Amino acid sequence: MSLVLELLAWTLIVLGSLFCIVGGLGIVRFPDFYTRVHGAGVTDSLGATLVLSGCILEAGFGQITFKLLLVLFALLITSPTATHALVKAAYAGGLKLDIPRPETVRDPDDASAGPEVGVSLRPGLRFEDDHD
Amino acid sequence: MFVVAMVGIVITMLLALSRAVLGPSVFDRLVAVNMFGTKTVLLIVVSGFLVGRPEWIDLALLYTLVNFVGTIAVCRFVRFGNLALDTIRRGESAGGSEGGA
Amino acid sequence: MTTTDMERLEEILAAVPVELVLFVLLAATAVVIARLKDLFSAALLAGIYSLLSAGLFTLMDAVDVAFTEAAVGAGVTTVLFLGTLSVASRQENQQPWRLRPLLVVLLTGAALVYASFDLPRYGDPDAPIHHHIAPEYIEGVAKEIHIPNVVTGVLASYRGYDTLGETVVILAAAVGVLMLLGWPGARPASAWAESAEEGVHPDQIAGKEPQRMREKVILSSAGRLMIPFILLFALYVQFHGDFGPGGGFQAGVIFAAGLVLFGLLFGVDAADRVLPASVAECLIAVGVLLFGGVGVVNMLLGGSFLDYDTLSKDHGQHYGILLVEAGVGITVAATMTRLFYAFASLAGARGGATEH
Amino acid sequence: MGTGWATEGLWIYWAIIALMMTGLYILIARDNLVKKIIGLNIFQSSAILLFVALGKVEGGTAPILIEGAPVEGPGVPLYSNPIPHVLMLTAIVVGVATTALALALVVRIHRAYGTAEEDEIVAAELLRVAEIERAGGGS
Repeated sequence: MSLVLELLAWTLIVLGSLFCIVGGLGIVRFPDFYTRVHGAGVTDSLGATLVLSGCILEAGFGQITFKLLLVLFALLITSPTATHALVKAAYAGGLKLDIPRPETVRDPDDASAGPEVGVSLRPGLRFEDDHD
Repeated sequence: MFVVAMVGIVITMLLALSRAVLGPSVFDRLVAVNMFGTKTVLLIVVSGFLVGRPEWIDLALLYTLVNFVGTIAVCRFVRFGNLALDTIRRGESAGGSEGGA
Repeated sequence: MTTTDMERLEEILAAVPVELVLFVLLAATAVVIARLKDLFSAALLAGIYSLLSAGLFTLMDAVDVAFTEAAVGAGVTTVLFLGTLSVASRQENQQPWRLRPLLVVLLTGAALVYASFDLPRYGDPDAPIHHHIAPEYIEGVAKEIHIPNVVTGVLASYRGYDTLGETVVILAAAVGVLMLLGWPGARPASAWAESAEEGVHPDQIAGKEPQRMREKVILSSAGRLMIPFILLFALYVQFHGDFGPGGGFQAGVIFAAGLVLFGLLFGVDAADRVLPASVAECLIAVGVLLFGGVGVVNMLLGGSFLDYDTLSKDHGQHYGILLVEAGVGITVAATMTRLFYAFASLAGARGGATEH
Repeated sequence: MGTGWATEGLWIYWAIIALMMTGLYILIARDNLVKKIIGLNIFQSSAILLFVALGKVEGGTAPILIEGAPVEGPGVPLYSNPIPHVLMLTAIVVGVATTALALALVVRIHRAYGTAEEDEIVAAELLRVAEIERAGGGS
């Protein structure tokens, strides 16, 4: 039984750290703010939850588990809220979605568009009503 | 296993920090700072287990809470340019959109 | 080599590279802060700097210090800087490259590195600092004060005079800030009323229905959930400080962080109704008085100043530390809250432009 | 030993000195007063780091007595030195209070001069003195 728990804790913690790194890569590699938020979201919710769950399994039943659950609870409320507030602030602050440059991304299916036309994302994503 | 988690977390911190340094917009930095806070929480939890004194998870809890307060303050500042009023002054943009460095 | 030795070796091997990595991150952050022209971003990175150094404190076994740094660095300090930036310019001026400061810094650094060769090696158990009073304190806290947290014991009992002095310094700093920013001008409610008329909501410029901060559903619900949690946690830290990391200083800052969050989400005027600025001002002094009062009571009971053993035969130290920490907590919480009011209301008082 | 490299564990002080000097550089080289205060904060926290690093005992643990462990004689757990922790803990909170005081001064300076850049303040002050001298005619 304890071996199973140990293995499970191992898996969760390693998986969690993996998700952290993946999200970290995301925040560095994604092209613009709104996509980077996605990477940050992965580490903040999935990565952190998995690592903390692994620690909970490792700690066994007791005060530490209770505190870890509190941390988990607080994290699960605060970090999505913070991300939400950030994106709202960025949207309201007039941060534009950075459309990929024509020379870097091309639509492979749309040959008729010619070499200079890039992929246009959904027009709804682009907003012009900022006050700047 | 906690060493593995530690390494993973530190690498993530490195990545988040590089985004906070690179920017380019204030919001990119903000997301990185927020993420950095969460990673610090994990680092403290894991290092508590690593040195065999997991009692100080209080510290991780504190981080979670204070990080939230800081992020809300910054979001409010970005939106309104101040901390007390729900208005910005006429002729100014609250603007967090200009980049740094 | 026994198993415990092996384990200990593993711990050290595991801990040292992390410290190095954190130091590299710290240095990178510091250099970037030095280079940034945008002060807002610099303040954000200063938050990261604080988080990193708190992580280092934890690795260096200074849990109580990390606790304080965490409570202070990411929350209150950021808020103070943001309050200042709401009136001062957010951009730093371009300035020419200067050689002299760099030379001064390099010379000082070289001198310090030279001096560092005389320091005991990092973690050396034979360093003189570990053999003078520290063992007596650790043993004494266990035998005379009977609480597990040595830091709290030393802070509140053995070095009680020192701590009283620090509390008075906080009081003095608070008085100084209030005198500089002006008592009536720094009142949140009046600032709100004055500038609400001349200001304009960002949504109105964009031609939308203005939405106030407190009307943002997700934020205010999360806030409603978290604020009681933060305040409760502050009380836990206050009263659990004898047994684990924590104490009056940390608890005070956390309590203030809860009120700051309330003020940020529901308006400083609302926070001012919860804890009026005038009450906070009184509480700053009340905390110091409580601390000093315990000392005076000790003297009246026939002991010397801050000699808690006079309070009760068996639990004197417990009662004394409890009261003294409560005093510290009250002063710190009230000071931080009042400072938040003063700095957050700066934007409202801005209408007055310059004084000259 | 883990700390055996880099001149037997002195690197940590050098790292702290590097941080300290970065803070000092910001403090003396930059004109903007808010930036100076940020530099001062960096300087302060590196000083705190130095103290805490001096208090660390290798293989020791945080100075919170472990339940059930003996407090004297053989078998006492090795604790890190609590004294630097006590001193630095209060220094941090006092540091915030003094940061607030410094920022309040910056706010007042900004109100008086309309700027928080040192060179501009000095220029404005020189101009003011010159005007007074011209108006007063040498009195």
